[in-house]
Amino acid sequence: MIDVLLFVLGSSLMVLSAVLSLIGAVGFLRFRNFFLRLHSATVGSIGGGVYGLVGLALLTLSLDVPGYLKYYIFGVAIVSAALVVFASPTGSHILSRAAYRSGEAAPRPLIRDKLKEAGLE
Amino acid sequence: MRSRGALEELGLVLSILLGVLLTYYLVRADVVSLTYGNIPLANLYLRAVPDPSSPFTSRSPEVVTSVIWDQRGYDTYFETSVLFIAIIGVLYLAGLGGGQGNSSVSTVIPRVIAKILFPVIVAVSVSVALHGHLTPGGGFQGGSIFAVAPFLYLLVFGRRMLEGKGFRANALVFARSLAVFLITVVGSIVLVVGLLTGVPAFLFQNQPKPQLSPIGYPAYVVLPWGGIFLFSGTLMILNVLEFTAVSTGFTLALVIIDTVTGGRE
Amino acid sequence: MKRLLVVGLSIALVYLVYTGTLSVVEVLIAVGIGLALSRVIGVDLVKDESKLSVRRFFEAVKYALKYFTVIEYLAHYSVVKAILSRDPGLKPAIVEVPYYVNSEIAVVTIANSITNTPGTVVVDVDEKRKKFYVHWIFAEAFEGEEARRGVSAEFEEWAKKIFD
Amino acid sequence: MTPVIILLLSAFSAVMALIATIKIVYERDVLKAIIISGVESLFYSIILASFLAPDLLIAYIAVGLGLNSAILLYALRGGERYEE
Amino acid sequence: MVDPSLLNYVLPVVLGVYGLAYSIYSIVVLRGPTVPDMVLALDVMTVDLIIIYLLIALYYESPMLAIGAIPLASWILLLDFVVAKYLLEVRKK
Amino acid sequence: MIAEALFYLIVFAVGVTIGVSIYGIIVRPHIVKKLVLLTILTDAANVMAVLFGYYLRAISPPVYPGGSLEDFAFPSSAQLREFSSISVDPIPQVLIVTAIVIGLAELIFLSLVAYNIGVNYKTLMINKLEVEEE
Repeated sequence: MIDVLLFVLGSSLMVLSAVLSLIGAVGFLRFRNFFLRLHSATVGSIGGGVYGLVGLALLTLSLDVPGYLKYYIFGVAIVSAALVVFASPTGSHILSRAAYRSGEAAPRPLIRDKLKEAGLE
Repeated sequence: MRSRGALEELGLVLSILLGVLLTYYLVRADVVSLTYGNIPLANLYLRAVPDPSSPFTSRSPEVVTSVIWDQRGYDTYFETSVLFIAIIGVLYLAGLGGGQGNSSVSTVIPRVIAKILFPVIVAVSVSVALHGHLTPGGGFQGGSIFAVAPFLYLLVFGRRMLEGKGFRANALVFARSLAVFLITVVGSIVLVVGLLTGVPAFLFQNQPKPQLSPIGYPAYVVLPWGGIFLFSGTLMILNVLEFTAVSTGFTLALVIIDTVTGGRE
Repeated sequence: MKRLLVVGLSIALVYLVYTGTLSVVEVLIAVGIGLALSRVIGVDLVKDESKLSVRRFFEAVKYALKYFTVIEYLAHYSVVKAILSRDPGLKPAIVEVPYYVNSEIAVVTIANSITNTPGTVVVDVDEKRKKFYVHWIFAEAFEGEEARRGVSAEFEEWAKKIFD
Repeated sequence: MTPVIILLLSAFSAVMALIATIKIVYERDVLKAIIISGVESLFYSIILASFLAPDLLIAYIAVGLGLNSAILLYALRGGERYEE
Repeated sequence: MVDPSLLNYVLPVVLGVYGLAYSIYSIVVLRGPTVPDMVLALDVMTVDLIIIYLLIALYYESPMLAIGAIPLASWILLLDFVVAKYLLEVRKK
Repeated sequence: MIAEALFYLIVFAVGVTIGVSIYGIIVRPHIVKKLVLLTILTDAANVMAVLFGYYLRAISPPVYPGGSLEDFAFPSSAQLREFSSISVDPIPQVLIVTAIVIGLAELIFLSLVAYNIGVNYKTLMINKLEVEEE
């Protein structure tokens, strides 16, 4: 019984997450500026990545396959979900900082810029 | 995009034509084919390498790594030497010295995250290298994964921190040379023993060969608490040595390149 | 000593998960590698040994559960609505958010929590004056306590409980 | 039997790799060319995964995505970024 | 225990949608007007690629194909760091 | 049928990639771009060699799968025959691992050479180099 529950939960998480990943991709096409795209990238990597990995782990745990395959994919999915949670925001942060400071991509539609007012260069 | 001359257009067309011809002959001569199975040579390797009763066995389920270190061991040794010589060349071109230690991408966030990621990468790379004879991977793959960890520290903290952790240039050169030397020793020790005792043996020989040579490395040890520990003769030893050589070599190359290109103002 | 064991065993756990087997030799190798690595860089990871306690660990688990269900759901909902609607109604601004925690890892926890919720991204950190500069897509306030209430107040509460 | 959807994914990746190569040849900004070559190694790594070569896959993600791009970017510091 | 043949209903759908997202991201990478855009799309593409690896491994029922997932996840940020370093330091000259 | 068409499409795309990257190496003047295209040429050739070893019935990588360590150490002959009928060809993969190592070594060396050219001659373009030397 609990297996069926896990299977349904895992597969619905995966489908939800795949749709979120698609929405993130659409956001990339719709937003016109790098600093706006950062947010849709977060949708793509957290909503589309971490939830999908957790769902995949739950789904694998419920299957009737040999143990080494099951627990291996479960462990790999959980550990890589944790790594994505640590690594992906750091990458976004350091990239946006470099883009702002080097002037490679200017945050054009902006109603107020406290960073410029602070004069932190 | 600037306008292209007629000659360049012709060149592009010719190169695409080259690709098309290549594909056509590969498909025509059945080099790439979906319907046939493996060629006999592939079947020979796939059946003989994991099979303990075969004369060409290496007692390892991983066909790729065992072909690399057993059946073509001599070749792989020289390929490692090519990497060694390339890094010596880099050292010669660079001339160590100069270069300031600090880094520009370092706020508090990458500093902490790099510290968290470093042990994960090292653990993964050691696992890849140690199980090269059981699962996909091996010395080279593990070494190139390992090189990412010091590179991360190099990017975030600069060269000083890396030197504080023990990754000094002299130590790296020493470890690398020692590993390459030990690969030679491991490869030739069976030959030396054979010469001394008067039985025939080969360079980079792993398991004993039934009609040709009666000596060789053992394939596994029986553990005192039951069960066996399979290390497939030379395969695991050579993987560990290659892991040392490649990881220190890449770290050295990255440190040198960072020093040379970062030191100029 | 406690630091050595905790860091070493967690590295050994990662090693065992990646290897995928659980024989005696593997466990021995894993513990050996974990202890050796934790001797080299354990000092970097855990500065203050007295903070390693079970209570803080359970607080972290509680925070992770709440973060990945409630907070992420709300943030994703607003950004997905903005992506899919015809007129997004964005008010992007870079706002100044102060923080009041001391340890490095607490700062990083807050910053990564901010970046991981869609809608807010930490662009820069001023470590001397203790300020985050956050690109906020639905900006309501620009500085001081109001901005902090909108962006990071809850994360900071949890980070204080877990790491400070 | 290999599922068709995996082959479809690999075929898409191969075609995108071809397009990326053509774009690299006509790209003026060499920094962009290096990043596109990183993407290209991602495309090829998906082909390697679906054609059952895990040994190469693991060497490839380390070398192609991590080290190659980094080394080329270091080399680019010696001179100008744009190609005339 | 759930019968693995049920996967035949779930996996093609998930793999298809992820493949679609992956293809849109790859088009964005090739098109993206500025350098940071391209690197950002590459990051998200990498996350998608991790899931696709695991799904392929589940499809073939061979754990060896999942071996690339953790290394790939642990240097999503490497290219970001390198490009950021280049942008910040070359501008200074 | 669909599978075969897709497979030949992959072979065609990789083959044309080889041709285009050779064209780029010859025509483009920037040294670093030449190096980028050189890595792409290597990658495409490697992938092409992996395609040689593939066939449609293959579902296993060239690693003998076993549940426990005893299975790894002592496989029977019948199991091996079955394994060799579902595994892909290992020989191209063996050759490619060697090729990747040598390619990386050569890239490290050449990139430092390119950097030194850029520092000493103040440019990385081949055509401007020739003008300066006259």
